[in-house]
Amino acid sequence: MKNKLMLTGVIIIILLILAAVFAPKIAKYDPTYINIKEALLPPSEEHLMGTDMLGRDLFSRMLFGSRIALTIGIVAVGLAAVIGVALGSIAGYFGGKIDSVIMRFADIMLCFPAFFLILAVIAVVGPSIFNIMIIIGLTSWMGMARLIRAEILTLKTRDYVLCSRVLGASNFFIITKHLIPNGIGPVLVSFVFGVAGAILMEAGLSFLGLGVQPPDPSWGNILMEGKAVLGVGWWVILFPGLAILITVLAFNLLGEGLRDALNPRIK
Amino acid sequence: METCPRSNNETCPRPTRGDAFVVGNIGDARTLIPILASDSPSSYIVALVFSGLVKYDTNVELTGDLAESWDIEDEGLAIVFHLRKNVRWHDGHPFTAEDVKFTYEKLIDPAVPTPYGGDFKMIDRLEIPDAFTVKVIYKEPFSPGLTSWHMPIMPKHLLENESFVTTKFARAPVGTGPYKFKRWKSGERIDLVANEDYFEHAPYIDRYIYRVIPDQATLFLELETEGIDLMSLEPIQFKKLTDTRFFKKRFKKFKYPFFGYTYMAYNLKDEKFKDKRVRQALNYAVNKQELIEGVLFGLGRISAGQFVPESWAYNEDVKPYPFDPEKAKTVLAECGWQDTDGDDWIDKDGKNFEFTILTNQGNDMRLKTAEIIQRRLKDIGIKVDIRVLEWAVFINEFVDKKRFEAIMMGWGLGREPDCFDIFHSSKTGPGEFNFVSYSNPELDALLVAGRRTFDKEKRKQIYHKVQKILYDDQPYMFLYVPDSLVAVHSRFENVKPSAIGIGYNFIDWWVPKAKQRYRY
Amino acid sequence: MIPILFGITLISFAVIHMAPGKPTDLVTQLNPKVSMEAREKLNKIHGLDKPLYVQYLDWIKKIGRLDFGKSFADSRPVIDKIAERLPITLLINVLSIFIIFIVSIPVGIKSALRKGAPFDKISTVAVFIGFAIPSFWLALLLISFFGVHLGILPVSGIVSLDFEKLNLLQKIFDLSRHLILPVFVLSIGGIAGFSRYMRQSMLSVEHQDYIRTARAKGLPEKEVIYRHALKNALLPIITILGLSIPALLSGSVIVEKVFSIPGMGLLMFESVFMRDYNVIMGILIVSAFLTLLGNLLADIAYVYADPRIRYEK
Amino acid sequence: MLLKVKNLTINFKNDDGPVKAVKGIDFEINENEVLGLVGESGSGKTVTALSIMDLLEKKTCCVEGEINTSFNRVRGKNITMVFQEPFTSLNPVLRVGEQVDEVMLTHEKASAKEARSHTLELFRKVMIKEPERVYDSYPHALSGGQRQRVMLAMAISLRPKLLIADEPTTALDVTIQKEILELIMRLKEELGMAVFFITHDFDIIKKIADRVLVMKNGRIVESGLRKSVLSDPKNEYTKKLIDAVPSIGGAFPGKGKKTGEVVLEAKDLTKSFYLEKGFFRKHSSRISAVSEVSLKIHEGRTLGVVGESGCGKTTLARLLVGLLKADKGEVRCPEKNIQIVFQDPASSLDPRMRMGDIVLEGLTIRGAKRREKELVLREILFNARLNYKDRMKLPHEFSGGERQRIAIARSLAVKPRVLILDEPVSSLDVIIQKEVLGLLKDLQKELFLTYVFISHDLRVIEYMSDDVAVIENGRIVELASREKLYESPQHAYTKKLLRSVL
Repeated sequence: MKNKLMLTGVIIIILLILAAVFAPKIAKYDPTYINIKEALLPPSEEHLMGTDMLGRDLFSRMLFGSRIALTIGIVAVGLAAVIGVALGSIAGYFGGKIDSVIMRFADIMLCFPAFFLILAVIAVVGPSIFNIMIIIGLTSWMGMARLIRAEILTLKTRDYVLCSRVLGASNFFIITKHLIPNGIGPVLVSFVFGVAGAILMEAGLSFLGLGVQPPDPSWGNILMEGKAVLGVGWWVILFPGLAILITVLAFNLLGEGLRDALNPRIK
Repeated sequence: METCPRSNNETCPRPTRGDAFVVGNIGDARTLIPILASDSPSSYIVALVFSGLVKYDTNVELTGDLAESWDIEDEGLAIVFHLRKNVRWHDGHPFTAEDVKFTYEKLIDPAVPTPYGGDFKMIDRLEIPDAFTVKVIYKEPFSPGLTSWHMPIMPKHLLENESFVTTKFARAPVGTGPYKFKRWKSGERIDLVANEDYFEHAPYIDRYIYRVIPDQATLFLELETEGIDLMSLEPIQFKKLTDTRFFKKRFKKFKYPFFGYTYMAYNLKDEKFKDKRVRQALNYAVNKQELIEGVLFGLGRISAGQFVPESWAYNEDVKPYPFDPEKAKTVLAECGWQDTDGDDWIDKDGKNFEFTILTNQGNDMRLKTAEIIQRRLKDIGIKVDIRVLEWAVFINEFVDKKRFEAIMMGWGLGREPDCFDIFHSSKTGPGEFNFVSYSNPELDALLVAGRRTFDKEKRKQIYHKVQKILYDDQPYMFLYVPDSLVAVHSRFENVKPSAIGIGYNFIDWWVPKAKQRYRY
Repeated sequence: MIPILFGITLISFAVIHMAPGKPTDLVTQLNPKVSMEAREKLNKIHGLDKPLYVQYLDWIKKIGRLDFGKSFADSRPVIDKIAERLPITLLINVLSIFIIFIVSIPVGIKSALRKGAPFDKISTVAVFIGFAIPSFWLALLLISFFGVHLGILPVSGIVSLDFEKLNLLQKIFDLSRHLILPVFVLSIGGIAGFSRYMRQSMLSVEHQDYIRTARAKGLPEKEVIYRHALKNALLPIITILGLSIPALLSGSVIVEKVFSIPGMGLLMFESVFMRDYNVIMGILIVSAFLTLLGNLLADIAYVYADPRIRYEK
Repeated sequence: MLLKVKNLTINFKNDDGPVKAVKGIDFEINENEVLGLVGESGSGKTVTALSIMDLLEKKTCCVEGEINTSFNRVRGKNITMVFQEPFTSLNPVLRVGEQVDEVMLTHEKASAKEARSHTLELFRKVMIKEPERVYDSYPHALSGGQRQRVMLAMAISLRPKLLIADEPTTALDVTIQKEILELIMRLKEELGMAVFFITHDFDIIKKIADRVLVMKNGRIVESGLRKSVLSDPKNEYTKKLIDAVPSIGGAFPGKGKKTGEVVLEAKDLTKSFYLEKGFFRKHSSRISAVSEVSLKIHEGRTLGVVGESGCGKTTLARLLVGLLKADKGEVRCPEKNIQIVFQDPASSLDPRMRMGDIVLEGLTIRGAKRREKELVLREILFNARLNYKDRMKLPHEFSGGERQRIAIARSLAVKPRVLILDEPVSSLDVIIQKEVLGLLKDLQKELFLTYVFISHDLRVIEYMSDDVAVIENGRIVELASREKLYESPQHAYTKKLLRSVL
């Protein structure tokens, strides 16, 4: 059952990535092409998911939206992972003052509700795809830093690490040969869950009008625009919502599967 | 005073008192001190609680409000207002000329952060010969001065010892208007009740409730479920969402002209745009009707210059350019812009004709407009980029510092046609409003004359010329005048849209007893 | 504690003061009647013409006295604005925590006990969906179904217009009708997450030696589960609950926006649009403080619940 | 006859298909006897016990065969069980007293007051000092011995007919072990119950069992009266098992006099730790782990270091190899070439590295060439009795004994002169234990190594050492040659330790 769920997640993610990569090839229409005469057409053969209030083809917009969702999710969390792993392993390995300064900083960052902090930064720098990626990255590294630090704290007392040290290994050797390969598992899991979270976050921000700005299609801002036609254009609401749901679901399934695979005890 | 809407055979039903009127809006008011209120929610409430000396009637003519009448003296150098007697503040204190003087003093007080000081700085001094006469003496004749006295008057007895930054008055105002302030639940609602002693007559509707619903879609859902009685509609809502039988039974839709227009401004310091023929050519290349269809769903008109068609200053003879891309190409070719290298973009001196339109984030209509213009200009070989900027950055970094090629914006206008600040060549300093650096001595002279002339016919002549020159010079590409769109619950009687909107006769609106929804 | 509080103020301040524009820009807008001079005047009144570190020192001194400055939008003290919005947000959040608790714990226990049974499978699927569903989308669907289509629940706000005229019972009823949807939407992610944690926690406790001991004693299954397993399984939940407060507060921005609830989240949203920096900084600090408070409460609850920690103290 | 097991078969449903844990066994337990069940880990002992208690999860295993009793089997009342791990067998969030009360409350419908006084009486019976205080304590506040007494109190609460004791002393220190065993035997006499005693340790069987069952891979390979099994084992495996048990007083050839050079010397080694304690992590207390330890080890000899858990043995080992820095004193080792082998081979091998890479890690760190590494690998694997073909396998593919040999091989690959062995066989089954110890002895001869051998087990120490140091609370209380120490111990603590050996 578990494996099937994970497989479903993987397949959905692969399809999404394909859709994102080949969006220009698959999409029949330019996602920003406005055609007022065809506004708010229900789904049909011509327009698989109908058109929005400006007559833009929703299916094309959704395809290009998947690019934005995946890019933001992966880049933002990638940035968070780089910062988190760097700071977390430094803190965990060297301990002492460095550790307490880094972890105290992470504690402080964790005190802020993420959405509030992100909104505040957006208030300052303004919303854009680039800014959203950077902001989400800069405000979500703390969990991963804590994870890798905790891993390294236990790993560095493992007998094989001690042996390695007795055999004369350098810090660099120990970190790269023993600690990171053995400690990266939880970070990987957290990365996958993080992507799901970042996609939801981006959609939420765009939905509030503080994320990706029109005419760039993001699932969140398609939904925001769809809100205005709630009564007459159900398809403008339904498809982006489903897309977000399915994407986030897929990443969560993958994350859950990875976690089980890396931690056989909870089978 | 009011006319019966029915035909003569029927007896005209008498207005009944009672019920409440619930308005929904996405923003909360910020302050109810009239001279500080610059946002529209605050202005709605202020307009109901306070009165100015003058106001507009349905013909867009100035008429008395707190002032019964006025005289222009010394060839326009002075205005003498004769105030209504027996007007009382909501707390019972009598209204006098002292209050007008107090309001004036605050308007020009450097310690008061009011945005409305400008017109009042033209005043030399203000005298009050008696309790019900106010004499305003200007430094030089200043015709927009009279209009500026629609500024709501504030009670001296409550405010003279208060700091305008900290006073409680900002959230519990006392005025002379048709509704009295009752309560303000921040972010939620503002309650007003009818002022029984209002000097025109007591309003029929007992309560006015302003609800804050910060989301346009939720607001519309509230309207659909009759949670609110009035809201401004977006073009899509007006056209598409309100077409249901359910909706039509419960609501009446109104459409009336908006006083303002949307434009694309050129930086006239930019080499490309210096030649007025180029600007005219661009005007030929853009289909304004398409913009109105696409962006406004047909709910607007083509703008033919600085004034809206309802304004007395509007010149009927100025006709918008027709959509004629061929002519645009010809004119551009005359100016030396031609595709010489076969890359589909026209060029001159080896450089392609390309520019960037800047606009602010958060205004969909402007963005869509820019997108459609982008496509039309592509057809004649001009490459346009669009950049959306956060508002403060847009204004501070680009508009104020004149770091732009073209920008997409809109002006909201008053009824006074004076546009000295926008187009006079002396107003091009940083942060001033002639940011396109437009300069035309002929127009400068007309704008000055317009300000000094009081005779309406003469002013009309002046502003007709102003409009003609502006449209010919095209410092802006004038695009469209959108319509104001509202839905009002159908139980309200006597709702009559006019050139100045629908709210002007609110005190005469009423609901038949049987249809009243709020009864306590 | 003190360095954390200090860090919170520093980050809040730093985040806000990297801005290119001035917060007063939006107040003045591009109104032809507002001169450059008037704008300078506004900046001076709000102290925005001083150097940054002076502004920070001034600001932090005031914070000590709970003075977060004035809102640029309406010149009211920020603390007043937050104080009138906070109770609503707290109410919704506390209700959500309550709902999360009473739903997710039984669900988690039941699916752990019946691992692999239909209930477990259905709840697992529900949990995954609940975890992935965008709250704003769910809110829209619920509003249009219950509010517009069926017309049985209000669309927005927290009380009816005539709330004041109702008696106590009616007031409670009216408030509940308004709160059902927002609280549900705010809770959904938490319910999903906590059901999962509870299930996992219960499963891992199930295999502990002391559970075997309890069974070996011949205790009835119910007592094994509710007396021995549950207490231990709840321990990690307490910690996670403390950590989930920032997530709940984050969620209230969207929920309050969609349902037009005048709480702190909505205030944050509005302030962001208006660049009302003092309010933004105030909310950042208050929310961080709430998080700290939540963590502290969770720690205290943990100490109370886990004798091992009590002993060390 | 009290209990009769007939053709008991137990299958576990695993992801990779069913696993047979118990393959059709028959035995019986008579009234008032002690039946010992011996076997190595994984032989199916515990599963058998749990199936008698009916504690196996129905979902994951399938029990076939008959278990008949002469009485009405009521779990917790007339048939009870004591488990191996006293540290995890009590619920950490309930008071100890309450947990014992439950037995009475469940089976006798007694009032809380009655239950409490009954529990206090039980506590006295199992010789718990300060029963009132213990009653109100939480498990973590009790020592391992106390907890095991509490478990016993729980088990005898309602005078059971049969007590199943599953390795009840294995996790305890030797001195405590003996007390608990004696307690069980006394209770058995007092209450007239039968005891089904499960252990891996033939020494215990020798001491307490009336009859013995020997189990291997889910089958009973031998059964009979204690004496006959011990003195005349029929089965090969039983023989091996009995042989493998180290015993005190064996005659081991000594290495004669201390003649070689001193290869490792410690002077006045002292080390303390600061423990962070309490909710706000402010109060720290200083714990002295090793104080003023001085040692001298001559080339080619083995120094045994013996002590109970927490006495500072491990700290001493780490100080000697330089993993910890001493607060005071110094370690002198002329050639700076000391290696260490740890107790748990599962944790001392990086789970993601291949066996060959693990063994060669020291050379990799030293930057050795591939050819050189290849040569050393063949040689060292041969020495450590490991198969060269297995060099690409991952640690989890090896058995416990093999893993420990890999760990030893890794240390030897860098050609050390001194090897610190920190409980190298404690986690291994006896037969494997013997093999590894034999390997270590052979290696010592072949490679002329010097050992510091650390263990809690006096029997193993005697088998391995030339000289023995006894440690109590971080201090060496007695240091003497093996013969002298075992024959005429001087210090009271040494005597106590020796007495507790069964």
